[in-house]
Amino acid sequence: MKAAFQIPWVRALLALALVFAIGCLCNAHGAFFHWSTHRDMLRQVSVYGILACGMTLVVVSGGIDLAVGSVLGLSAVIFSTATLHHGLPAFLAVALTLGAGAAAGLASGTLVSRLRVQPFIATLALMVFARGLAKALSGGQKISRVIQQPDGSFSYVDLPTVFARLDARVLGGNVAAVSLVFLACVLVSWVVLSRLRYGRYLYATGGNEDAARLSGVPVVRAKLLAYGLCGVFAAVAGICQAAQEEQGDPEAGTGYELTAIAIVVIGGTSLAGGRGGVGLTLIGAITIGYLEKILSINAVPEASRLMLTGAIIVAAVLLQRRKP
Amino acid sequence: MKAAFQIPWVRALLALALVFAIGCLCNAHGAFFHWSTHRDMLRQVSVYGILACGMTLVVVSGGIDLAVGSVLGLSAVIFSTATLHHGLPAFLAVALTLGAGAAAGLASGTLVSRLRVQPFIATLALMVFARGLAKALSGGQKISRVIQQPDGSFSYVDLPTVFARLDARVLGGNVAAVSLVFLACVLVSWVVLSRLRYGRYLYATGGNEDAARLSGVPVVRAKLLAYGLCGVFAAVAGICQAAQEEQGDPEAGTGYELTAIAIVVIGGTSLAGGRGGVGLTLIGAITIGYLEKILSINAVPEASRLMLTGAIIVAAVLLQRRKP
Amino acid sequence: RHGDKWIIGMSQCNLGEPWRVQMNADILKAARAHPELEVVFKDAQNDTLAQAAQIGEFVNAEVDLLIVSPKEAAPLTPPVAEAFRRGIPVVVLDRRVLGGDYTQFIGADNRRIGRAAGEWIARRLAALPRMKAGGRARLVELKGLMTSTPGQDRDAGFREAIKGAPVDIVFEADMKWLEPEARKEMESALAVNEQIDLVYAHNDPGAHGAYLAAKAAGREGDILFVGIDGLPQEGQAYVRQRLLAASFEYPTGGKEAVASALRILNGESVPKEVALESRVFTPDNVARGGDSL
Amino acid sequence: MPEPLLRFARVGKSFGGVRALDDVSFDVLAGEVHVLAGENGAGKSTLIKILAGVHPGFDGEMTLQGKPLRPASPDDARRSGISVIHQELSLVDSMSVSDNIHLGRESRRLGGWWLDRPAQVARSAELCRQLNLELSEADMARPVEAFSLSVKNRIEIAKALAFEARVIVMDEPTSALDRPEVDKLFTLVAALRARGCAVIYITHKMEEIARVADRITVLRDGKWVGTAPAGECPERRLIQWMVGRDLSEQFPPPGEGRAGGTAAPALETRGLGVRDPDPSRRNAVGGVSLRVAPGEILGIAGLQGSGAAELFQGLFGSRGACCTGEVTLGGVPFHPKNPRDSIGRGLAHLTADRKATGLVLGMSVGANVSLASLPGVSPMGLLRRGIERSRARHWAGALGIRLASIEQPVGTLSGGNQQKVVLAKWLCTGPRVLLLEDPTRGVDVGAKREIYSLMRAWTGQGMAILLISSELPELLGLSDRILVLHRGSVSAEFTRAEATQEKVLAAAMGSQ
Ligand SMILES: Nc1ncnc2c1ncn2[C@@H]1O[C@H](COP(=O)(O)OP(=O)(O)OP(=O)(O)O)[C@@H](O)[C@H]1O
Ligand SMILES: Nc1ncnc2c1ncn2[C@@H]1O[C@H](COP(=O)(O)OP(=O)(O)OP(=O)(O)O)[C@@H](O)[C@H]1O
Ligand SMILES: [Mg+2]
Ligand SMILES: [Mg+2]
Repeated sequence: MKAAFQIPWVRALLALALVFAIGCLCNAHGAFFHWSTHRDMLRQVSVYGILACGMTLVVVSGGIDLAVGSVLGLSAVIFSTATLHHGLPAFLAVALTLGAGAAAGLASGTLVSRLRVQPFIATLALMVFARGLAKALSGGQKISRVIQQPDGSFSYVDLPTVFARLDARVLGGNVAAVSLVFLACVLVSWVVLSRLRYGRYLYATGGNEDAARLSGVPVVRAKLLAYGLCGVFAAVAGICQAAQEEQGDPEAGTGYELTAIAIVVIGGTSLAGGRGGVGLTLIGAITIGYLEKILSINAVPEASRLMLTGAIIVAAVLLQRRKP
Repeated sequence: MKAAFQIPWVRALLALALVFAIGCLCNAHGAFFHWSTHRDMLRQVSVYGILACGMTLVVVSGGIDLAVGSVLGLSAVIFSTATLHHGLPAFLAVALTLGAGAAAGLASGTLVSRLRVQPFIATLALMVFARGLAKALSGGQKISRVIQQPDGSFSYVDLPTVFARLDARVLGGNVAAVSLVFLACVLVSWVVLSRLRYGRYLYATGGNEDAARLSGVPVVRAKLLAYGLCGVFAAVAGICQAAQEEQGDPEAGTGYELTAIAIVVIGGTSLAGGRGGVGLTLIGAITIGYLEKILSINAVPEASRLMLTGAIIVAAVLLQRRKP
Repeated sequence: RHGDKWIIGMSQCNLGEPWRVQMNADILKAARAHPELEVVFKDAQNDTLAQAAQIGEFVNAEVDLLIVSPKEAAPLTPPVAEAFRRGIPVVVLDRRVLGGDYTQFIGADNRRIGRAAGEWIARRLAALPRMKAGGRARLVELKGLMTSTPGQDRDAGFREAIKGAPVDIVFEADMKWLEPEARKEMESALAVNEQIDLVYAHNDPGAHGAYLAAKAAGREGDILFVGIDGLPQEGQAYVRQRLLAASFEYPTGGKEAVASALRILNGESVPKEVALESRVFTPDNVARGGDSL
Repeated sequence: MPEPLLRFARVGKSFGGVRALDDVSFDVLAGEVHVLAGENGAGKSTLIKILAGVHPGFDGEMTLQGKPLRPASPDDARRSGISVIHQELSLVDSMSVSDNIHLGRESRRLGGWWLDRPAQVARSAELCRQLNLELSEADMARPVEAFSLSVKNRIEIAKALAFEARVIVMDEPTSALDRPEVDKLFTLVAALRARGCAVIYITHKMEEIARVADRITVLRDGKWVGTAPAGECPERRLIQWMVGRDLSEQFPPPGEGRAGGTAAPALETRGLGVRDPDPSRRNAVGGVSLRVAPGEILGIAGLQGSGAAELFQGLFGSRGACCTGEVTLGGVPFHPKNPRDSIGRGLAHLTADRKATGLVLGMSVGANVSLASLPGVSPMGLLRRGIERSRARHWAGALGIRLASIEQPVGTLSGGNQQKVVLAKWLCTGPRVLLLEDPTRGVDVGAKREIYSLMRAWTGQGMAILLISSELPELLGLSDRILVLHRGSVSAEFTRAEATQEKVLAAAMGSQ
């Protein structure tokens, strides 16, 4: 019994159980017990969760990526421009956006691995840069179905089906499509971390970079992979965000990086690197998702909501912290 | 010559020199060469710099403090309420505010040191909590000279002299008072880090916590000191901010934590802990200050400004990075 | 009807801005006068999708009426329409949604206010001695977040109005609605411009920040400051203190929303659109409550 | 003379201004154990790192089987058939045993991307069996941080043997191994030699050189001094080569100032137990009674898992208050609480793993030396750098630490010199009872002798020393009495006169 508490995901589930228990108590006249509440929770947390999947890879490799929120915004703009303004077919637009995300991730990765810049400052620089690029590409405007013509009049384009598909509900209306995208991202990162050789390289690089290098681990390539994939996930999140908002907002994703990191950490993955996993991140995402949902359905006023969020995060983390 | 580049502050000055050179080239019709530009730069960066002083202590001890921006906002509200609404004398209001800052810092410190919560998540929770508290105390409104009476009418109170004092210029109008406060904070942190036994404890704790503990270093107390002082500095920053805005804004300081960390890192202090110093932070603050000032006097549009900021930070960091 | 009370759900997109805090306060104040009303406030922390979910939550909780101050038009149109179709009257405040699936829209027109500000400014500057001598006025524009529609509208309306007037915009910067940013940008404007006649800021905190920068440089006497929003404890107070030459009210519509809500709940019909009147406050008229535009 | 397998020709390497290696040439033959010897900082590890592809930029050249060898990376070196056990462990603590053993050369399926874990676990278990490392398949999935330094050391060896190599380098592989484990390793080395591999073996232990060496190469100050067959190189000549002069008797005789049994013991325990932090596990130490007089060196012998290290940790309060039983320090009852408190009462504890628990690698030598005695160099909390520097200089001189400057980060010193810095740190606290765990780990012969005579000098002044050493000759040569631990309790006690290697070893293995 005692030994079970040593297992990371048991501890992570403990934190989730705490939040869930609060939800059962403060159920807002039973609203917490409707399936729709849980479905919406999962939908709301999906974009953060997708970012957190990529963040997990980077954190396991011993780094951190502050640029994910901005890359999300940039990707939302690129995807919307490609589909709405240029009428590109969905698969081309998706490929283009994922490519841009990968490029942004590889830029951070190159700075961190080859040029040995501290991850925090390298990705902070990229966070600022990508936001600027998003604003430059969009001209500071939201890219939506409403298109201003050169003569100042407005024209409307139809929303491509890919938007509706991603914003739809599937499985008999019980799950949002973006939630499936999130679960797919969890699966991909799980395969990378647990089933591929490069996953071992990520853990080794994060756990002890010198030892990894001496053991012949391609440390530089491992980090490039982590940041590159993180950029791709951020682009996926950007596409999902654009589909749900039906527009590409250059300000989208502002501040999301902190939530993504919080999800990773509350799951139990250590920011020191070399430990943790994406299963924990899934639990962390659901924990944060329920926390926000519970506060929202109970219409907790803003000030109290912030204080309760802080307090519950502390309680959840204390509950699941490693015994010294 | 080559050896000089090994010295951290020489490398930090290199980054500063790069930014300064850009300023000399893009001088906005000579505006960069007026003393007032440099004075204003120093005033603008002072609040961030004060936060960065406290952040340096925490980072050297191997931690990070995301709560400084919120504690700044909370302190601004407390200070303004105490002076403007309750008419407390300045020294009492200052003492009260610094006490609140210290309490917030010690709360983070306790979570991190005694309860062994990861610094990132502990201070993230406190960041959210302190912001909520600031909003609760202020009712979500700015605390200013204009006070709403129970009957809905407004009355005005005089601005206490402490506000004017802190927002004044001194030394023949050549330096802003808050800049002197900043320099005083640099001095205090320098004494702590370089001249006190506890400073050595901070470096040892950040460098190798196990070895430090086994050598009799009071690791818990050292961390409490670092976070506690960081909270006090955040309160000082909050007072300066309130004095300059002539009001206490519960939203003040939002996002400042990232700038404070960027200042610390661009100075050359490693987020891994155990290295660096507040002299580097001073150089880092001035570097960031000039960067913003140059973009501002040249009236660079927002999108380009962001992209240039990102690019210049990367260039500055590359210039000063440690050779492998 | 829940017992003897009407439950009104209020979905606010963001409480990080004083103006929106004021909107909630106005709604609360108006509703307090009617014991049969109970308002449940939620805020979406500036997140469009969170607000969409919130509207869904109100629908599930079967509120009697919904007041929504949406963050974005397009993404919030479907949830608002869904609520409306489910029979819940919806009052949309301040920013629009697309289509017509709502009960009433209440809002002021940022473009119109920007235009009014531009016209007022052009008139006020024409009275300057230098202008009478045939000179051109030098103007600083401190913009709100330019990726947001209010910022874009307050800029566009203003520029329409000053077109043709002998006015040069010598410095413009995005201060993102934030007072410290405005002060910083104004310091730069002062550093590169010997002569500034007027500062037009997209909100009152921005104008106040600019004023403080000019005061620190000892140049506040030479410059006029104009802001927008005109909240009683902010813009109006600054005008009373003669820090600002003018503040243009951007009404929150909170009071009007509650009034409409009462009428809707009592089965009366209401117009689809309510355009809020806004006022200008100057040192001369602020004591008597400003002049409508 | 057969064709050499590996040849170093005029190999050199500089770090900044420091010439770590200069013009080193010698051959290594297939099927030989080639010992590389030399003082601390002689450049042995640097040479090995060049061979291992860690320092791709170096002067001179190397050839392997006549073909030029210029490994650009550790991976590259490994592909050429070179396997290295590095001096500083290169394990990833948070990863499992089998992942560590296969790190960088995972069993691959599906085009090299997909991991084959069952195959890895099976192969790791097989390798561990060869090394007599009794780890179950379940242990293979546990992170290596769960194991002791000695087990980690053997995992490291298993990792180096996990693939077929032509040249196997061992840089001080036995520094944390006890006697039976060393024997096991030597059997393995013999097997490798028989297979035709070349083994390059670095050690500071004369005993081991005598046992395994076929040929010996000595480096001094980064330069090649000589290469000779082991038979032509008796210990005396070897030491002369390494140190550049003759050295006297290795273990200094016990001093006279030693107090008799009547004086109050410096440290005494009665029925001391140390609780394991995990309550489900057996206590590491149970019911140990010992006394050590001022001026006495009490040796504690025991194999891996005997509880000797835990005994020290318990006494020093490293894991908090976890002792049961009675302890008195200088006749006064003492309840170990935490290291800080223990240091204040005149206790010092030099741990076995200097990198993890001994040094703050990023801090200067001076700061490390004063770390445990900071209150002494900072009256009223104010740091006095003058005092700090002069103390550090004093100890650097007294212990013969080779350094460029007191301000140099301690991480840039060679391993042996780092060890001396740890010693200096503890001596600075002016301890009355010194707990030493492998105090000469990685220290060269010359310096070892200096440390031994210093230990005698300290005991002469009334200091009491408890000594754990994985080197039996050291334990026998230094201790006034020897206590043997087996599974957490005392299994035998010998006086200096009674103790022999055989008797101590037998008691340590638990046979009566
Ligand atoms: N990165 C470095 N920077 C500066 N000097 C270095 C560096 N690496 C090694 N040295 C110096 O080079 C010399 C050789 O060190 P090396 O560790 O190779 O010796 P060693 O024979 O292995 O010593 P030991 O027996 O203590 O392990 C030492 O004086 C050491 O301080
Ligand atoms: N070319 C280089 N320049 C500067 N530092 C280096 C260089 N190569 C390695 N180092 C660093 O110097 C340190 C010591 O180098 P090296 O690996 O040679 O140690 P060493 O001499 O074997 O010391 P020890 O015997 O203590 O292990 C390592 O931490 C390594 O990162
Ligand atoms: Mg060596
Ligand atoms: Mg060495």
